[in-house]
Amino acid sequence: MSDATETLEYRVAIREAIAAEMERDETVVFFGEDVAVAGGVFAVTPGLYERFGERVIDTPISELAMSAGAFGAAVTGLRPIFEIMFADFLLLAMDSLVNQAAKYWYVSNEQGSCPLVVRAAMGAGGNFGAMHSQSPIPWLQGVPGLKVVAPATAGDAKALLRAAIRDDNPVAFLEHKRLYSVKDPVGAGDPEVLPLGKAAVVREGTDVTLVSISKGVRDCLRAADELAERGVGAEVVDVRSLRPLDTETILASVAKTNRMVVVEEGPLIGGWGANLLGIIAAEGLHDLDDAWTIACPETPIPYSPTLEDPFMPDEGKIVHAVASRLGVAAEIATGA
Amino acid sequence: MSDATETLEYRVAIREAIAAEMERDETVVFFGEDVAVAGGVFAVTPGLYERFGERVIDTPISELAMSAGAFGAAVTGLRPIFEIMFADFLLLAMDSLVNQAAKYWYVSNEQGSCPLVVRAAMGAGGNFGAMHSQSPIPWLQGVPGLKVVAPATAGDAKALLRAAIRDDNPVAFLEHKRLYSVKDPVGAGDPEVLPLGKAAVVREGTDVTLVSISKGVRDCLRAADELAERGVGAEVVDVRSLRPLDTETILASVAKTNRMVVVEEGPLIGGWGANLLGIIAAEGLHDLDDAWTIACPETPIPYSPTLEDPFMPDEGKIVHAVASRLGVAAEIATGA
Amino acid sequence: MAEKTESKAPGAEIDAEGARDLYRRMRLIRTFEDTVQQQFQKGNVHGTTHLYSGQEASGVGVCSMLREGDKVAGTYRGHGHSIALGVDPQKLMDEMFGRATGACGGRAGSMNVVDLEQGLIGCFGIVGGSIGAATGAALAAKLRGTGNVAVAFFGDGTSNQAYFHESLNWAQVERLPVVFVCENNLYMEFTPIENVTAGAIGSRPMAMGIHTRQVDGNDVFAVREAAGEAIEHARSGAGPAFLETMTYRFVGHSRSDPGKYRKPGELDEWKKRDPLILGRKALEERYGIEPERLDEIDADVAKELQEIVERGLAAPFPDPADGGKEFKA
Amino acid sequence: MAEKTESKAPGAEIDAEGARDLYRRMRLIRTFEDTVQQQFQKGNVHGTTHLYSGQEASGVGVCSMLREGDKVAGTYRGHGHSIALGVDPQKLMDEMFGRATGACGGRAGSMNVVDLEQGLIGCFGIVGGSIGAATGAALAAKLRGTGNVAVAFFGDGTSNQAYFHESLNWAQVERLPVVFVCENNLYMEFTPIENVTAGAIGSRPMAMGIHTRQVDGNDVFAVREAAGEAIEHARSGAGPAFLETMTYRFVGHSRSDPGKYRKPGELDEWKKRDPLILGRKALEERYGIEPERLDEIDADVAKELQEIVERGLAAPFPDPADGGKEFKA
Ligand SMILES: Cc1ncc(C[n+]2csc(CCOP(=O)(O)OP(=O)(O)O)c2C)c(N)n1
Ligand SMILES: Cc1ncc(C[n+]2csc(CCOP(=O)(O)OP(=O)(O)O)c2C)c(N)n1
Ligand SMILES: [Mg+2]
Ligand SMILES: [Mg+2]
Repeated sequence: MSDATETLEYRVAIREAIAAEMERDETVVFFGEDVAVAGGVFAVTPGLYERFGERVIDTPISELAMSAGAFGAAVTGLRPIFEIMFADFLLLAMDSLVNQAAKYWYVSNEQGSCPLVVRAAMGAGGNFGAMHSQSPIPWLQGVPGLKVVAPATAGDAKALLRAAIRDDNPVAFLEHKRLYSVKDPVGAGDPEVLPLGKAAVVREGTDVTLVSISKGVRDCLRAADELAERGVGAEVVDVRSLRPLDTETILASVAKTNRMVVVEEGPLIGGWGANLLGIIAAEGLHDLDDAWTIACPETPIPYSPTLEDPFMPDEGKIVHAVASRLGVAAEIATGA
Repeated sequence: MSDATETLEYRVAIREAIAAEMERDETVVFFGEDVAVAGGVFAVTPGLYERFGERVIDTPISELAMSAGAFGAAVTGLRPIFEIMFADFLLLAMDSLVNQAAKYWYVSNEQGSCPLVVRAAMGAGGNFGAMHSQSPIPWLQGVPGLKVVAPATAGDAKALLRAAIRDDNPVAFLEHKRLYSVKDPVGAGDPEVLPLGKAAVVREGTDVTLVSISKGVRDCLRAADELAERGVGAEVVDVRSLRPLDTETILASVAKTNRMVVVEEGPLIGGWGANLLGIIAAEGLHDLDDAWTIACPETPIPYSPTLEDPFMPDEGKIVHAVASRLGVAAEIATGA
Repeated sequence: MAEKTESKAPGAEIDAEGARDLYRRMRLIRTFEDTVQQQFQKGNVHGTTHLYSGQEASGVGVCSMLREGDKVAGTYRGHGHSIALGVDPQKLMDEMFGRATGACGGRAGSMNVVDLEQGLIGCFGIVGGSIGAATGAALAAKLRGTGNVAVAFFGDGTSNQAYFHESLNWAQVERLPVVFVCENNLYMEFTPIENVTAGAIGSRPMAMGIHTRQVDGNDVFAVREAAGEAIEHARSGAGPAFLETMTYRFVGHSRSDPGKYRKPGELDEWKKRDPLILGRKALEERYGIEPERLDEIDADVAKELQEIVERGLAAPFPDPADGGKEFKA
Repeated sequence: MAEKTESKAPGAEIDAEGARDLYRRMRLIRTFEDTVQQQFQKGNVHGTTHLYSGQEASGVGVCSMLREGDKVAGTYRGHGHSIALGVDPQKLMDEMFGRATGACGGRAGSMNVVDLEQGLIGCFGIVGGSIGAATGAALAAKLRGTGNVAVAFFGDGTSNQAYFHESLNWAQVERLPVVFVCENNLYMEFTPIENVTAGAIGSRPMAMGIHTRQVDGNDVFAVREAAGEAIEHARSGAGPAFLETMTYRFVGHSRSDPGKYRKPGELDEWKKRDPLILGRKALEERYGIEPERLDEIDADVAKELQEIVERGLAAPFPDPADGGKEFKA
């Protein structure tokens, strides 16, 4: 889609998105723990403080006050972006996000909107242990009024974050820790913003639809490569946003492939993967010949590499599951 | 099932369960805001303080400290029950519940368990407005290590709460505000405890399986009565617990009826209803002729009765949806 | 926010006209609350309500010192905060009645009223929410350089909660123009505040170096003066101020209240210090206003409320098709 | 918890043998942390680590005053808390290495170690978690009448967070036997604590009437004495105590740390007050222990760590079939 001429690092994409929107709109402000002078523990935001001064703020360790502060500022004329360092800490900020920010536009009878973005680093795979590795999507998705966006590529990260900042109501913007250092091709013709709530078919195929978000999309793409070698044409859909949810794109894909596999880094029970499958099944049941979810075991996330690696859904597991459920030759390489 | 000779009020069932377990096990303690001297804002716990003294404690408005205090006490020899007055306030307590309590048994490598119960009053239908009416299930269900139980009847409330208190790891016990004053038949032969994670077929039928939890089960039962008059035999399954999740009972029912309707008081996107449907579809796709979820609109919960009433899934909506989707005569009474 | 113009004066001195307005507004709140209570019993107000009766001087005194553009965050006990700030009582009553003409079209109800035109960024059903929100509004005021302040109302029991601590600290660190008004009515619901609170509430902001004062919350003139100073402190850029208004709730905590917790004689003692009685006394003594003139105000307000109820009960309910529509923003 | 028996004495006086043990334990922590750092760089320790180097006197001093049955909640910077309490350094290192022989079988990692046998109810990766957990453990101790106390370790930056405020208040209201140990190392990650904190930390517990003391956190004997008093206060039923140990972190906050935030010369100044240097000095001066004996301890500990690493690297990794099994309880 892009006439790619350069590559962009995911963390830099996020930084550039914030900078561009702060440049464009002086009501955009940014705060979080160690995000200003130090530039963030994931080195996402160096330089912003130097450039935008008091609009970039180092906060105390006060996740709830941050979230509430963003809410109060958002309903009185600012467009705050705040960072919850690890998405696991969102649990401390949820009351304000869910009970105040997400409900404001509706409960105020549309008198006031609440344009805030909460950014957080999510995901396992780095041996950070059970309280620094979670995906917060299951906690956040069932909250009407709170958009949930998680980009898979640097280009998407930039355009979706810019859209999130411009959005008039709260957006949880989730960045996978394992993606910060990936680089993706981008081009001058890329759109400045991408609409929130629009999924993307990132690879076409006719035999099975693989659906995921964030890092999972990249795993699906690699799995699709390998499945292609085995004669299975996998279509890959990046849902990009879990609220609003673009079921149309998925239904259209499923109507073509008749098989759907959702890949989620998180539990099956209470997860977004089976939820999506249930929503699709209710509308497209007779299009489906087979459908299932590849998720994590129903335990907290273990630390040791020998436990965490097999805990995660990955390319190998996707290939194996699809190939075996579709009856394709069994000798599947894992990892590769 | 019970040789019912008396009736029991739901709120009294809960009180009796706490009292019985406190009597049985002196490590059981109970605390919350205004639960002791005043007996709770929903009049669930009067008399416990008089009976058990310092084991029943009025706390400050400190949901997080309560949750963390319960955790710390649970891992050092007590079995705390604590009350979060409105389930909406669970958002303030979630860090400790999710990051500490739910993970303890696993992360400690099974050195220590964490036997705590958090009780909370959930649900809409009382015109309490958007921040005092939510179902917290979507926030809690995707947390491995945290059981989520929500009884539909007084008898179940008593036996499930007693089981929850005896359980060695954390249980969120959710009581629907609209049920506190219902009375159900109970009998001397009723079991003292019911296993957590076991669904119940509460009405048999052959044409469609209605699945719900808590108040929704009662709506389904009334809907089933009315559907029976229209010649539709609805089986009703009370899932009782959303983690652990008893898919077997539902799969068996669906294998019989070939149709599944999940009724959820909550949003479709990110809700437990579509999640369950997705889990069932992945295993029983070819048993299903039709399947969908009846949930709430994707907005916060409105206050005005003329808005809140149609917001809620109820008997009338279930009858209407099932009858029309099954092609049964269209003139369906709503409400009745 | 016409009624707040008189407070543009730097001090809290007020003329007879202004004093009469203060009294009228307190009476309006009291009669409004009595009316809500009656209408609740008749089934016209739904869910639950938390009345402000007895605490009127606190909200009226504070809000009378605010300026155009200042923001207020009230609580679930927010009818008083709303009316004190200038929210139309008709719109407020219609909201209680769940009508389309309500302040939030019937979507919010008693606990969650928003009226942005009046600077009411919200009433907060979640204890502590008002503190966090006002702190955010003050951040916006500071960064946008509006010269405005934000006020958070909250109760004594709220001082034990997360929002209180985190927001006070952040506000002081950033020197935000926010005034924290702790309405100490001695009880957290049914529990005496000292049973659940370690030390004096005011010592907490003081420990953070926040400008702190306690004031007789039943004397509207005293509140005005103290609030004026607190607001001035915040507005000047010196950082947040904390005002503890000592008051008492004359009615139940909410619609269902055993009421057994009050100490014997306590209610009667406080009723002697009813803000309306104190107000009348001051108006008569300090401004020479005759009791008859004040009776006229009372009668006038009573009539106003009667009409409000009539109009409110005749107003249309919201259309379910609106309330249930897809959440777009 | 054999090493803690000497502290059963009511006071903090200690004989030469005990003093040497304190020094040895501090050295054990320092060498352990140096080793973790090396092993991290070699890729044998995963994820991230937060080292305790420089703060040893705080944990060792406090834990040396505890009794059998007392409970401790440490932090993500918890290797020091763990070793101070008596956790087997082999098990701790094996946990860092992600081995089945680790304190938590490799499931927990650096930030979340639990060792119930030693009374370590957990190390808490979430800032503030230790405070809430220890408060709960103290509630259990009180209601069960065990006569035990619970200790929460946490950092200066944590004083701005919800758990801190809510738990301190509740603990004081209920007069719980808990000791809050705030290890003030002057920084919250990379931010000077004064930039994000209003007022002095100790004034916060004082505002709640909590027994509060500040102590030189690099002098293990001073910490012992102050901790002894704090623990005694809590154990006596008088309610919680708050101890602020003033100390300094010699290494980065975590594995990735720009380190640019330190004031010029600050690190060097503090290194002169290295708890190990101060400890050696005291042992030589007060107990007449010859430097050679202390060198022997150092060498001995170095050897111990070498063996720990060898054994740890030879230990088996956990079986994925275990780690990934259905969560049953
Ligand atoms: C977070 C939270 N916890 C509990 C409640 C229930 N609740 C409503 S009002 C109240 C008491 C508040 O006491 P106080 O702060 O003194 O205010 P008052 O009601 O006396 O005005 C409580 C516990 C709530 N709304 N929010
Ligand atoms: C709730 C929460 N917020 C943020 C973090 C990230 N974090 C880890 S350590 C730390 C700084 C803590 O500072 P302090 O309390 O002074 O302890 P120190 O690290 O200096 O020992 C932060 C912000 C966290 N672990 N938990
Ligand atoms: Mg009060
Ligand atoms: Mg520190």
